[in-house]
Amino acid sequence: MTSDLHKPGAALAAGTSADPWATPPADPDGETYYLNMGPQHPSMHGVLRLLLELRGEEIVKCEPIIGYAHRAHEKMAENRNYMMFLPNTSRVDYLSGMIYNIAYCQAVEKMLAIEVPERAEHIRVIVCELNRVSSHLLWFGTFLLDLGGITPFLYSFDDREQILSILDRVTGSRLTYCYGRFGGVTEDVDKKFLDETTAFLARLRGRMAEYHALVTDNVIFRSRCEGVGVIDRETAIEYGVTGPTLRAAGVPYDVRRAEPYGIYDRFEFDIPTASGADNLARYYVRVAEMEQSMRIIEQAIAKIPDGPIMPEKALKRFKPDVGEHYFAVESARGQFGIYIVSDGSDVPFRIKLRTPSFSNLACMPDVLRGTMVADTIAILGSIDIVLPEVDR
Amino acid sequence: MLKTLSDLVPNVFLAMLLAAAAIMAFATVNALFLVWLERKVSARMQRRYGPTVVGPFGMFQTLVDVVKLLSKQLISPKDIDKPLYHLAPIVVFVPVVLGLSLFPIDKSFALVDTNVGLVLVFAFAGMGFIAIFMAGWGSNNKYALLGAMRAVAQNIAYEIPLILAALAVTMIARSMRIADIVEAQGSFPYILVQPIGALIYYISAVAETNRAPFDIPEAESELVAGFHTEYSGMRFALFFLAEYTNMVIVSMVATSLFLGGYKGPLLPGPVWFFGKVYFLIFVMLWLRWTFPRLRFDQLMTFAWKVLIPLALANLLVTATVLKVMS
Amino acid sequence: MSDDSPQRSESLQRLYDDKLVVQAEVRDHAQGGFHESCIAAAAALPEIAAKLREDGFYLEMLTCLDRRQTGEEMALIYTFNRFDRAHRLRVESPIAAVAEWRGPAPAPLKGAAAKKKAEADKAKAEAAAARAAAGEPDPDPAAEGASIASVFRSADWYEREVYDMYGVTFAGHPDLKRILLPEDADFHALLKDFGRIDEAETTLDDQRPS
Amino acid sequence: MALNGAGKGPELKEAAQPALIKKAQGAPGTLSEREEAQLMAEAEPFVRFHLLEDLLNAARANSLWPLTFGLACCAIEMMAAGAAKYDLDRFGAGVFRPSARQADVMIFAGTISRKMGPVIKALWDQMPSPKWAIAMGGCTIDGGPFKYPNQYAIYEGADKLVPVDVYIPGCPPRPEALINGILELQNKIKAGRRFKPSTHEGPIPIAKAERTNAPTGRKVKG
Repeated sequence: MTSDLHKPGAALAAGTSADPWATPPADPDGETYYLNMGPQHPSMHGVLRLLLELRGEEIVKCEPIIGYAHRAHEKMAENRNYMMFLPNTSRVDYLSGMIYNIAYCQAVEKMLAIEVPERAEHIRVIVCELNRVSSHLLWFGTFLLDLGGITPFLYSFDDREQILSILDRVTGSRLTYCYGRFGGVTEDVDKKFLDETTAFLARLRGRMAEYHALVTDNVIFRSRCEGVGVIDRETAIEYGVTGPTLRAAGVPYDVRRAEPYGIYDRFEFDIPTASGADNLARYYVRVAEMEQSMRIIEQAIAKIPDGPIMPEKALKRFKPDVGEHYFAVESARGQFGIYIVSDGSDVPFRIKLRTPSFSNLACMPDVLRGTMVADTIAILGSIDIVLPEVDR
Repeated sequence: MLKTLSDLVPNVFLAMLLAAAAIMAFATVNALFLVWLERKVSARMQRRYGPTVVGPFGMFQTLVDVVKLLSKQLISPKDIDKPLYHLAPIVVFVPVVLGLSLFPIDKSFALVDTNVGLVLVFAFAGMGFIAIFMAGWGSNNKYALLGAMRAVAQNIAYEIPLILAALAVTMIARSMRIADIVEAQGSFPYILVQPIGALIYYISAVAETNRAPFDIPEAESELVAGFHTEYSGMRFALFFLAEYTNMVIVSMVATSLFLGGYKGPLLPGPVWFFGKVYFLIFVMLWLRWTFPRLRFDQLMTFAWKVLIPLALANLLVTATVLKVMS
Repeated sequence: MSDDSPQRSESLQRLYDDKLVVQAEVRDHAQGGFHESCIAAAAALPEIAAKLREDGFYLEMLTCLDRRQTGEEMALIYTFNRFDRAHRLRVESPIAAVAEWRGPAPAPLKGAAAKKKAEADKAKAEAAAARAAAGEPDPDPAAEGASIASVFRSADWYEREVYDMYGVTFAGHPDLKRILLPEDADFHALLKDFGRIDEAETTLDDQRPS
Repeated sequence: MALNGAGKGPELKEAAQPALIKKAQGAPGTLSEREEAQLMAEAEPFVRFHLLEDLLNAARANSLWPLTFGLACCAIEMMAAGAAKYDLDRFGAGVFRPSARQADVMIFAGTISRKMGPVIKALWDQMPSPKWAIAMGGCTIDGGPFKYPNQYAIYEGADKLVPVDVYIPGCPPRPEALINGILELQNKIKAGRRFKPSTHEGPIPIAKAERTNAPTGRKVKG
């Protein structure tokens, strides 16, 4: 059961794993061949590896091979106390790190029944939704990059930088935020933050019109997206697909509505859905979601009260009661669930991270069958996966 | 009267040597300039600056890149098809250089002048894809092979509308000598007579040069680097050089056939000629940095079901009109 | 097990009536995030999953708990949920220990904690005895899980992950192999006696910046 | 380094480097002056083509094409560094090549898992020399936030797999830091694989950049 592989350098000395390029034997008829896509491939979103069996350019079989970004988050959680796991959370999914970070705080707060001050709740909503917008913007760019359009990628990064610098001022980091604390947030926001956010929303609205002109109405873009990569409701249930990918199949499932957490039940927002279940539908849903996030941010800014951002008594060391808790939030990619089991000590007995990309990626073998190589990239781009989140 | 190099230089070998030197110099300098231009133009379209550090406005950036590529290790992967792999970068470069020599840059000067100039240009252009297929096949890499297969299919498909569009022009000009075609364009360029032909030609030309949105043979996000995935150092640079020179050739053809070549008021011929050529190249860059990439089957559908019928119809209409008018 | 209020959902009641699950209880969602919970034998899982699939559930998560240190069995935790409304159903399935516990014995509890633990254990044992008396014995820990990948294809990867991390095998899985760790790894990473921090030469405190 | 006595020279030079540093700090047990001079002399190539070599090094330094290769979080910052606001292309390092055969520098952007290790070694071998490696972020320096006793999943540092030229701390490092790292690497290349004291004014040194970006009166709570 045990191995010395965990000793530093042992695996290296042993020559590490089996042949990393081992592919199955060729088809005896010579009709199909295997193509090893990844782990280093410009469109594999990091380190995904797809083992494709191709006939010409048509995919006969596809096997995603994951684990190249496995970083032992869950093992680390069992080895350190609740507070010390906090920095890990935003590194699970670095694109919506804030949402994950806050979600973990909220899960632990639920366990300990901690009241969060109103102001902190509003700040959390604002930063989480900003993070969602930035994640969708990055998706927008990389999706177009996968389709071969390079300029939209740089445009969206330009806008994303605005969000990052807004969040950077308050949280101190650009990507891997550790802003949440059990009971509140680390840092209060000032008027400048709110003003900058309002200004950014106005700017982004103007920019969205530009994006629509550049991308949405583009003939080539539409022909690459329409009817490609259909993930319908049945497939979604089969694989537990959530998030924009599910909503593009016409299912209005959003954890913010289904099981409202934080103060999301106080905001007015729609759950955008589309009916096509294809790449274009997912594109529409994400773009519409950015709009809804902006609505939520505006409401939160309008309503944000004055007051403390942490409870009176700050939590240092604590031991939750024996029990188990499941806490779900809507991340930018779908339902992110944290399953915490406590054995009464200050170290979690088990933290299972139910990450949306894991399920969303699992349906690839079904969805990719019969498509072309170029579509593979497009579909993979459209479902928006983050590999370290899949591998944890 | 049109003068060629052999008219100016009596010794034929000296003329050949001079022509080769001139073309090589032009091709290299032009590629250096174009790559820099592309990086600058794309940067400006993308709210960036592009190269700024090396030289004024970063102009020596590509020169530095080439020097670096020259000094890189040349890797020959295992299990390659050696002759094909090693020959491909040279073969890809030869035809584009030959093609360059055929264009009259002024009323009175062209390096080489033949009465089948247009045919030669297309013949040379066709050779480039043999080189790409050699590279793809010889590399023993599946991405390269896929890229090569795409390149060949694409080339065959787009060469037809390209030539059909040019054919309509030769019918009007009643010559295949490029200088004659330019001269035949009198006071107005053929783009006014042949607007559809010009459009078909330009679209096909972009596809011929493997540039986005038709860059599927080297589609970066799909096939890593396509047919030149396994090429390093100067061999890779030669593919790059060929691609950019190819852009110039198709733009020169377009300029000569549709835009009146060196003709233009006030300014001297070469200025007009190169001005038009670089404008067309700029449009190519513009297209590349604006559009996403087509899918392979869409690309083929577009060629066979849209461009070729359209080009045939254009040819038919042109022929009918010419017959009626004569 | 008394059928007291709050009312079980139809789906869970059906499973309970078919004698597929025991300890079918309604939980407070606001408290623990689960709407309902039950315990089932591993072999019954495919049937349960099929029934839930008919009712419109999807497999939300599958994981495993390694409780060998305290002398208990391991357990597979399935959660099912619905898209039309939130309804998180937790199904626990006991699994026999995949290997003998090699780590240290649990630290003895002291004072209030020990008392609390003893009370909880006692209550648990009494409840189990009561259920056994009522003809509803708790399922025995199974030697291996039963794959539900034929019902929910998402289970394919989840089961591979549990196999990878805990070494629990699943009968009927189409292709049970490692998913996250390298294929030649010879350990199961999330077992509590693997890679224990207290066995390491340095402790976390040594690594903290002073 | 083809002209530089291929291979052996640089390693020796780098070996000599720590000794020099120790010497400067007055640490005991360092080399004597004579030994040091001898070592440095051995490290010198047999024949030097100064001008040509400097020219090549300058070209190499100003044309560092990174491999399109992201491992985790840092990859996003690497992308950001290449994108509109930071624009690595200014320094000639913005040409991200997808194929290892055409890349000059491998930027390790993210955690290197045990499963990824062999792949990285293969990629490194595919790159034509001269080639360089930049370890971007804590994970590639020593495991960073994922380092803990008995960590089973990752390599604690990129230098366990390939020789690293420049280390950039941060989790993830800001794009400015990556740019600074690239400039440092340029300095190293220009100086013939040896670090000269930094001469470039740089866009903004990292420390200053962080200071200007940090909110005033920031206190970390909790």
